[in-house]
Amino acid sequence: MDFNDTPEQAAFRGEVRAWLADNAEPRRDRPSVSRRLDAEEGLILARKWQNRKAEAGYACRHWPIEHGGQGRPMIETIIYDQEEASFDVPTGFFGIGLGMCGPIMAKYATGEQQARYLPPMIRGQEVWCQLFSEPAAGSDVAGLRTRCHRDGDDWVVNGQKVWTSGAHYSDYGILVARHDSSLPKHKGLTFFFIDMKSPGIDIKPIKQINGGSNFNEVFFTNVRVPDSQRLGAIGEGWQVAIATLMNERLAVGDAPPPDFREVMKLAASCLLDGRPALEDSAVREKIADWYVESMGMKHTKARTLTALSQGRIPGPENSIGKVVSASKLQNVSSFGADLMDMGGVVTDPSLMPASALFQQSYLYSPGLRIAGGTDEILRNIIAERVLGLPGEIRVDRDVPYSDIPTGS
Amino acid sequence: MDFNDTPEQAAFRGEVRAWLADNAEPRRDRPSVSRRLDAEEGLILARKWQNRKAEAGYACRHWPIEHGGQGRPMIETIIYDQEEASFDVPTGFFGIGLGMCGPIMAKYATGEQQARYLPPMIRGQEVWCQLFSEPAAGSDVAGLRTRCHRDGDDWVVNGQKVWTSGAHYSDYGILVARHDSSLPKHKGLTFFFIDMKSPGIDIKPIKQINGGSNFNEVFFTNVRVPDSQRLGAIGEGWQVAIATLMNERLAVGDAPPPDFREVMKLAASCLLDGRPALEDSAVREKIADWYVESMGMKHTKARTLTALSQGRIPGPENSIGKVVSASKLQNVSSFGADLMDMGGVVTDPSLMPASALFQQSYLYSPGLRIAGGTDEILRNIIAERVLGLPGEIRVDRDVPYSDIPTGS
Amino acid sequence: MNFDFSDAQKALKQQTRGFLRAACDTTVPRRVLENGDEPYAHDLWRQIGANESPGIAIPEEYGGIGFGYLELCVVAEELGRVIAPVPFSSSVYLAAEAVLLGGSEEQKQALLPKLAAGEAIGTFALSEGPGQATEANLQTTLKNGRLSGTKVPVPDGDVADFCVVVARDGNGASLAVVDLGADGVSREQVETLDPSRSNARITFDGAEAELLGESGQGWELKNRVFDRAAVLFAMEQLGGADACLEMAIGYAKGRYAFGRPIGSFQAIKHKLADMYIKNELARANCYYGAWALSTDAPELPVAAAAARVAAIQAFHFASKENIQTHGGIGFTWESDCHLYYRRAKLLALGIGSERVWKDRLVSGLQEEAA
Amino acid sequence: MNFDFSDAQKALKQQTRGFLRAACDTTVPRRVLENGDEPYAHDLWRQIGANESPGIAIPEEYGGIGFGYLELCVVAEELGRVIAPVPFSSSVYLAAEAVLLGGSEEQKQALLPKLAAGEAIGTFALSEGPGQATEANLQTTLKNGRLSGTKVPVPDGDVADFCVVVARDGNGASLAVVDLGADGVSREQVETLDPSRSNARITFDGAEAELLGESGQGWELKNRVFDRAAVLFAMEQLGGADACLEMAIGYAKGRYAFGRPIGSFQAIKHKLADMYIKNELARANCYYGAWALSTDAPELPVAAAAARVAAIQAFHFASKENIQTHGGIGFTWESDCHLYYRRAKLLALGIGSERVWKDRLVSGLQEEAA
Repeated sequence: MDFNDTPEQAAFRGEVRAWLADNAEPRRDRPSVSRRLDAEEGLILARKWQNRKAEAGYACRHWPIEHGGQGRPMIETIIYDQEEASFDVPTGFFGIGLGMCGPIMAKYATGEQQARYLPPMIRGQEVWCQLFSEPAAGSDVAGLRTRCHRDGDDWVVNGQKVWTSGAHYSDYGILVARHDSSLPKHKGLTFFFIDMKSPGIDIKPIKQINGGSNFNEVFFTNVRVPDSQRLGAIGEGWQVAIATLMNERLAVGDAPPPDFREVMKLAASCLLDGRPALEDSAVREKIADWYVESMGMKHTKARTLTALSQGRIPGPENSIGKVVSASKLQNVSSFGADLMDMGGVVTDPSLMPASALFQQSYLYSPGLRIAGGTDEILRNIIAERVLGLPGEIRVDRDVPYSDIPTGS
Repeated sequence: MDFNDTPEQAAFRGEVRAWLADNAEPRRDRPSVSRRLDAEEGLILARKWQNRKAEAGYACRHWPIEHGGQGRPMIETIIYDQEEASFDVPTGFFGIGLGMCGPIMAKYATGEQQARYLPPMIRGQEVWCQLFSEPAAGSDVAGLRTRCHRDGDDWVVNGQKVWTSGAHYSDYGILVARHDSSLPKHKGLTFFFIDMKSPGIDIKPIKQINGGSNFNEVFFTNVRVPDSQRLGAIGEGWQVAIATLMNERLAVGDAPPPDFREVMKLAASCLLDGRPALEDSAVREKIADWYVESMGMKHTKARTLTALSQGRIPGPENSIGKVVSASKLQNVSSFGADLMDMGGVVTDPSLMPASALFQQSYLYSPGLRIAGGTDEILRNIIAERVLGLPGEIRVDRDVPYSDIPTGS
Repeated sequence: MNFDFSDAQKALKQQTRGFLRAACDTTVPRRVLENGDEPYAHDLWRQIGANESPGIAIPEEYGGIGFGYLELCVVAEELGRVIAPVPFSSSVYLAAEAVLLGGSEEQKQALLPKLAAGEAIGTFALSEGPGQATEANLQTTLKNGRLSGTKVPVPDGDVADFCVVVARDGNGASLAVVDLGADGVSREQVETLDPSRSNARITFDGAEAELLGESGQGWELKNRVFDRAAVLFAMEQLGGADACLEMAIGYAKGRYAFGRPIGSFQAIKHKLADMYIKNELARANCYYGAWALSTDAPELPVAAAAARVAAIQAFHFASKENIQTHGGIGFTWESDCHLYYRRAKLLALGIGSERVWKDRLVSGLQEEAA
Repeated sequence: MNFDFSDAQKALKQQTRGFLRAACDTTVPRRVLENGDEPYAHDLWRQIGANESPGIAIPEEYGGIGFGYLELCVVAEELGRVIAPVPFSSSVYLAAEAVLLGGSEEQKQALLPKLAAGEAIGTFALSEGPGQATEANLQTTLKNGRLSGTKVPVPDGDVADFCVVVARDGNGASLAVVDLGADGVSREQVETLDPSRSNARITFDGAEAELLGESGQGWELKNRVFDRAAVLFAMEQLGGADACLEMAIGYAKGRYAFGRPIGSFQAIKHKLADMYIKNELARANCYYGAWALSTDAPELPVAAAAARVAAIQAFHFASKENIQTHGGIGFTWESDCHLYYRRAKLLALGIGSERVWKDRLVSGLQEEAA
């Protein structure tokens, strides 16, 4: 057990560090470049940075050479990402494409399609999004209603998707739709990739409870998709979607701050009953709880990385990450605001500790407990897939989709 | 809104107080008489006390005169109980009889049977128990396996019950058994009262995790019960059982100490980091939480009593009592032991604060979260019966009992 | 034993609920939330004034209708249920109570009738920024009848006519009344988690102010005002928590996933059962607090703290788990879930955080035991 | 990055697990629990000694096999999984570590070989009754090589051959080694929540004792011993928590209610998912603690505290919710659930409660930040 690189890994890390030092600014104690810029400017810079990385051979280094990668072990991609995290570089637009769409294209698209689409994806030239969730199909993804029917060499898509991040700036998307409502719900689905500039696609941003708009609704009206852009067989859409969601779960990042560190900083500068809040035992107990959770997740990730770096398949332990971090973020945020007592409601950054980070995340954190699988769905997954407990009684299997109760 | 008695209630309370002062010892700061005596001696004294109460007209005062009561409003029984609680009198043997069996006899038995059985029950001359739970039918009471079949004027019972408190000193019991396994589970049950001295009844105490034995297993081998002791129609057993369980839920008493009071006392006498633990903010927050829960339940009960004293039917608010108090007891116990730090594991009463009450209840409290409805079942009941949420998907309805999966 | 509201109080509750259901559906707080130029719902506030609700517990001799505090509790619960975007709490629970408890006869005569009629808005200023305000760390000073310092956030401070300010003078902490239109007062709206209730940053630069109560007794007086306000805040929180539970139940019954209503899944069922449990614990503590408030019982400090703590916990839990029950929809601006989530935090911190009230609760228990 | 045990360590784990599965099923702790005359499982302890497990991390020069602490962690986890009723933790995590850290060469030579072989049992005495022991409130004194005072509970104090005692002398707190068979020592078993591990009350009445480490440095030395022991206790707790999860899963799959396995109900599913989550968080913190212990890293105090806190929480939760998952059966003496519930509390308090370790954790973070 050690935390050191192998000599080869150490050499690679050194190389990466040097390249980053030459090409990027170190992170400083101020909002990151992605937070300083609006989305449009951010995207321009992020494309440039992604392209520079790709040219230097650091983007998706573990992808095969024919897909635009370097065919190197996964651990080198991870080492690159670890090092990049210390630099203030514009990111955040390509995660879904590289984390979910790319791998699914690599598995299901033709060689020709892979050669056409994957390299521009790696270089940030084309942005991808994912079109699964629907207003009536959130946790129950397979309950989706968006229809598609065959018309000559094309499919025609009608319906609505929701919670699509980046739809408005995406070039392509992956989509799952229902081709036959008379089949059981999991069997009537077919999977495509789709040109987001196709006629009949209408995109509307969703305003979130914190006022931001990270997601969109996407409406499809007679949108034509060539059959050649089908991924997997007709009726195999659920299997493809599930493979994609598995990639999503691996790709889920850390929750953003605040965490125990920010609480410590706040508590050191805040008085409770005339003493620094950091001396207060109730505050200390909370900090300890969050430290244990935070480090628990960090070291769990280290176990996963160890497996990856040894070429083994990681265990199921990573599945706990989001369910722990999302609630933690909400609790930390609420606690931070409480520590500021009556003043804790103010959101003006110029008046508040940590530029009102706790207040912002109080409003943002509820979304993290829902997006990418609710707390409840994730606990189901842990119980069924990791612990092997029996599934729920299902009333929506083995009956035609059109016969499943919907309450409306 | 006031906490005063009506003049009539005040007069009655005064009368009760005077009678108790003449007939009983006030409670003192030592283990109660029930705790000082073994079960056998306790029962003898409890019978005497119950009889004395009954003769003075204070036992089950709200029962009809023909059943041995006084036909007075419920509130007088409650006032009596409130006042009795300040005295150290031997109790604890008649709760199930008077709380569950009596009301069900009053509803379903013949007038003759009521005249025969209810007055001795009130006077503590005959003790009753309840025979519902089975090894394979705990939360799922209706899943019970104990069989009965008709033989002439009798029924013959075979099977096993479990968690029967007081079976070994009971004279009679109420019993639900399955008369027809080919009917759906809720429809094949029939309800009886039964002489516990009948041949073929075998009683074995259950040793609990805390070493005590408050419950029994009861085995039935060809036990004969006259059909005249059937309560309700053949096949109506589930409805009778449900009516009984409703009475049980009203009868559920408060959790025993320790509560916030005992934690405060302990914290006042205990040091943490060199200061009295009661000055420690983490300790104070816990005390406040438990105070709020404790008073919340007390005042909720006051709402129920108000309804009863006005002759109204109480709302569903009482359903929260056990689910809150059982977990609280477990948490308080664990916390109390923790406050004693390394010394907190010792159970020798002579060495420990509060005579090791926290340690005893650490071992006892898990049972409270299970007996009389688990936390999980109680939350189901609140969700379905109080909040009106839809029931679980059921696979055990409308099929013959014998076809229901049992896993064995 | 009669631990319930009277029939007349229940009738008032029904009447208030009916009025507010019509006059203040969620489009009203949403309008104020979304519209920076409307710091509170003027039309609603006018109607509440016309109903004489602000004066419900103010004695008749000061222009109120002198019903009592149980009636005020009833109104508070209903205002909380609809998260009414009006300066009721500042004006009635804080300013009027401070004047009633600490004011001279002259001050009462001058200020209470206007508050009772809803013609003037009063408020109360303690906080001086992020962090717990204590008697020791007060920066705002009162010298020779002049107030200097900055208070933030002051609820409704941008729209109030006058403010009771906690300040330090030669004798310790004192309360002072200041006309917010006077010279030496500058104020600006400050953004908070819940823009459906406006808050201000007020700077006093030698503004003329008048002592309320005795000099040096301000902290104790503030505590008494806050004890009383705590019960009323708790009633509002209870109403809000009940509204969240109701929303969550409605959604859980109507939303289907996997071919069944999501309310048939135990994860949702037990979540809502937990909400119900917390709400009932809060209700019981709130009613007891209401009794203690209405009778000015010696139990008030502990009862108020218990009501406040239980209500903070209930509304916090209900508002966040209501979003969770709604899933993605609950995270959208269009859904009403966030209106309650915001209000829950605003009310939770308004007169001091859960932590402060827990401490006050245990201190009260210690005094009772001593 | 290699945050995993080596193949050899994994093999040791499998081998230890296999051995303990055969030698220590739950009838063994149950036997000790039920039998007051058998303070620990002699046969099992003999076999563990024969396997040289007590000496696994003791250097060869002192009679151990000198593998290292990762290997000891592996053994600890497996002993915890089977809640082994033997004095391993007292003898190995506490006594041996104290001698290794604080002992003179002579003391090491005298004591360690016997501990390594399992021929002698050592223990460590800090607690003097209910309540937190601090340097300031120690009552046991060491004067002129004579020990006086009462220690309770002392784990395995009734069967140990010698004991390291924290006592006060002229220079503050010091550690002293005392032969428990010597004059002036009286001891008796004391009942605890977990009779499958025996504890004693020991009274020293001028018993002859020898300083271990420097006079006045005892508290600091005790802290260092406890930091190291914390990781090993945590590994035992992790093993116990995993065993509870496994029991609960097994029961939830096999027990039917309402015509379905109870494990198909979300209330049970989510309970067990929460158990798994806590266990994984504990595992990650424990492994990190193991690394810090094995490398004597400067991170040890914080890493050990984090492992200890996470493991206390995991075992506590798993042991109590395992009972709950079992329902009525879980509350019976015959069920094994209570063996774990008892052990969870014993280990949780053994070297100081969660609270004490949380405080140490945050103090460590403050030092790191300073």
